[in-house]
Amino acid sequence: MRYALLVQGAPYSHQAAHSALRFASALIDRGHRLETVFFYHDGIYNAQRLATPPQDEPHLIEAWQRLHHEQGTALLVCVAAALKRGVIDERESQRHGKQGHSLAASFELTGVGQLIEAAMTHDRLVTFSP
Amino acid sequence: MRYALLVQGAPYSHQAAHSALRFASALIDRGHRLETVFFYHDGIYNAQRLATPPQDEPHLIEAWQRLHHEQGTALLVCVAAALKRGVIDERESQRHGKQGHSLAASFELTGVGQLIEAAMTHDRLVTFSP
Amino acid sequence: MQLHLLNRSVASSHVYRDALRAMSDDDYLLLIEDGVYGAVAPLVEHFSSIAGRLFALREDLESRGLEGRCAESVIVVDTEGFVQLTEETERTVSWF
Amino acid sequence: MQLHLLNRSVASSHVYRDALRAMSDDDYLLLIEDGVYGAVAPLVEHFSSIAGRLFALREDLESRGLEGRCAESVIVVDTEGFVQLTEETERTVSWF
Amino acid sequence: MNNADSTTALLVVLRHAPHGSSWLREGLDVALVGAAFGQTVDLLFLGDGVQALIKGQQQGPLGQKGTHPTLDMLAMYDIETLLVDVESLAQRGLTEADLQLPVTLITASQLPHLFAQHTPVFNF
Amino acid sequence: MNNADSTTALLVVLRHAPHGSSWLREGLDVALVGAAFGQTVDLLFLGDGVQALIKGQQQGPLGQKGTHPTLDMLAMYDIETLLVDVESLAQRGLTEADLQLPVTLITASQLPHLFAQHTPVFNF
Repeated sequence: MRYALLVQGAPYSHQAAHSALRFASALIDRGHRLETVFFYHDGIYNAQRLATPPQDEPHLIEAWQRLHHEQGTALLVCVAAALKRGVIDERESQRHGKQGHSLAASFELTGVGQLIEAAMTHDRLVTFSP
Repeated sequence: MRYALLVQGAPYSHQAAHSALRFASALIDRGHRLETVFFYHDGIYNAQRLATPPQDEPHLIEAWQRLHHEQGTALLVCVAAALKRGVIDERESQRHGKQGHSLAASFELTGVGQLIEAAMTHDRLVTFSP
Repeated sequence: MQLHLLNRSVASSHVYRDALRAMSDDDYLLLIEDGVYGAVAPLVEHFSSIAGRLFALREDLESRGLEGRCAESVIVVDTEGFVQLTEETERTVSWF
Repeated sequence: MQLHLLNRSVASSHVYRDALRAMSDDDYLLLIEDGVYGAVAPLVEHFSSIAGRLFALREDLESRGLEGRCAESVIVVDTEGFVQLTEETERTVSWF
Repeated sequence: MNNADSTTALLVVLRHAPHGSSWLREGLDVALVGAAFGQTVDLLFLGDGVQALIKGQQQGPLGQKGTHPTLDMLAMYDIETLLVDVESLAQRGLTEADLQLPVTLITASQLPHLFAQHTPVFNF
Repeated sequence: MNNADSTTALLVVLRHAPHGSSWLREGLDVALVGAAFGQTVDLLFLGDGVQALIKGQQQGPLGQKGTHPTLDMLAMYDIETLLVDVESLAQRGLTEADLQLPVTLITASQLPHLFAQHTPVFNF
């Protein structure tokens, strides 16, 4: 089946990202496809480029990026939720006259419409919240 | 009296930062000094350099910076809480082999010891949490 | 003498119980943010044990459309009054 | 038929009540994260109305030291079993 | 309705109060965008979410935007079904007369059916 | 005690369970740093916080660190007063025998005094 996940918790603050990543791995092991992860609310902090966790803790941002590279999972970040929270890409940064960017590679800013579409077109949508 | 605030909520996600800023303004109006604001837990996201709120919403990061400029308030960000959440300054960025920084001007990374000291040396410590 | 702050609605979070259990007989409780929903009947009954020492923040009542609904037993203060309460008490404890 | 997920402890949050009220007679409830504290007596009694349809996630029980304390009425599944539950049900609803 | 072809409507459940957090605002955004995409959207106000409908709300401190103006825009987006849980109202001492908009009251026995008949359900 | 001169001790109240959020971890960090700075630190486990003491905890998913190893280090930091609210234990079906470390049980009538005698109080 085709799965989408909705992640709404900040990494390192709540267990939502941990739970979602573990679920992602298990669904892939069962032969399903994880097509889309949508990050909303504080979940957008999962796309924070400069996250520097202690060495003895899992690097959650890199775990998402591995999913993207190995499974082709789209990592979609709600642009409205992300901009006000300061997670922005090079294009938005220039558009707003800022220097530099904070969105990690493999993540893309997109609208809430993509969440609606994911809910409509995937077989399953599972939400992990703080 | 000398006040310190402890802010633990992410801006634009919870009211903690709004409440703290309003409280800050009122205590100054009453003739007190706001010497220190310590950002911990998700409060460290208040120091997110690239925050781009909609034009019709308050710019909370700039409101903190104004306090720093006008009142000399120290804006202290817990380094351990901030690093894992990706809010880092130029020095930490280089030390960890990263490019760029995400800590807003006027904020400084510091240890939890500064919170203990603030609690001991100020007349009042008021906490705003999510 | 301490000022306790509560920012959660009694209708959805149990934390108000721990706040009440931690309070001394002369401590104050100030409802702020979503805590102010507890200043309205019938929810305000959960605070009957601290009558006369229960406060609610005016700005948070107003923004939520509760100013006219606040129970008479609740002492309404604005943010300046909130600062005053922190002056009069030795210490503030936040419950969330 | 739906799978409901609950990640809050019944001891501190009322949200489990709304989850139970929203459930149909054949829906499942899976306790995850801090929700698994509700799989232990006496808190598990709050779920007596859905006996046979109450699940708890093994990994979250284990990490919290609850594996041996989980009530017998609770069906323990690992994350693979969690995925299976999402396969068998039409839709997942998360309560937090 | 925009999308009479669709067999099911999208349900957005709003369970958080205004101002205290951004959950309510972000939930409403999902509803508005869903409607803009041509989906039929029903809103259910449950638990603290019913407080979103209280009359006479204002901006928060520092000009923090409320959600009450957004509620007034729902009809423009063809979001006309505002479902309100009766029990959540009663627990908070509220009646229909206290609410900013006309609503459809939902009793406990209708609640499970609501969740069962909508796809997808977004729970905020 | 490190700081016998100090008239009051610092109280860190831990009210959150392990793993689900970082509150417990970050609260413990404040306690450890306070102790390292020479303050006398008392810990109070209240509400869901008492679950931090349950025996037999492990790492979380993906190697998420628990807080149970930190608890074992408290004595090294001269944090020896672990206060536990009896009512919070009872509500969760726990007794002293279920806990990882020896503790001091606190009854309801002692709770207000605890908060009144410590400065500062950090409530996590």
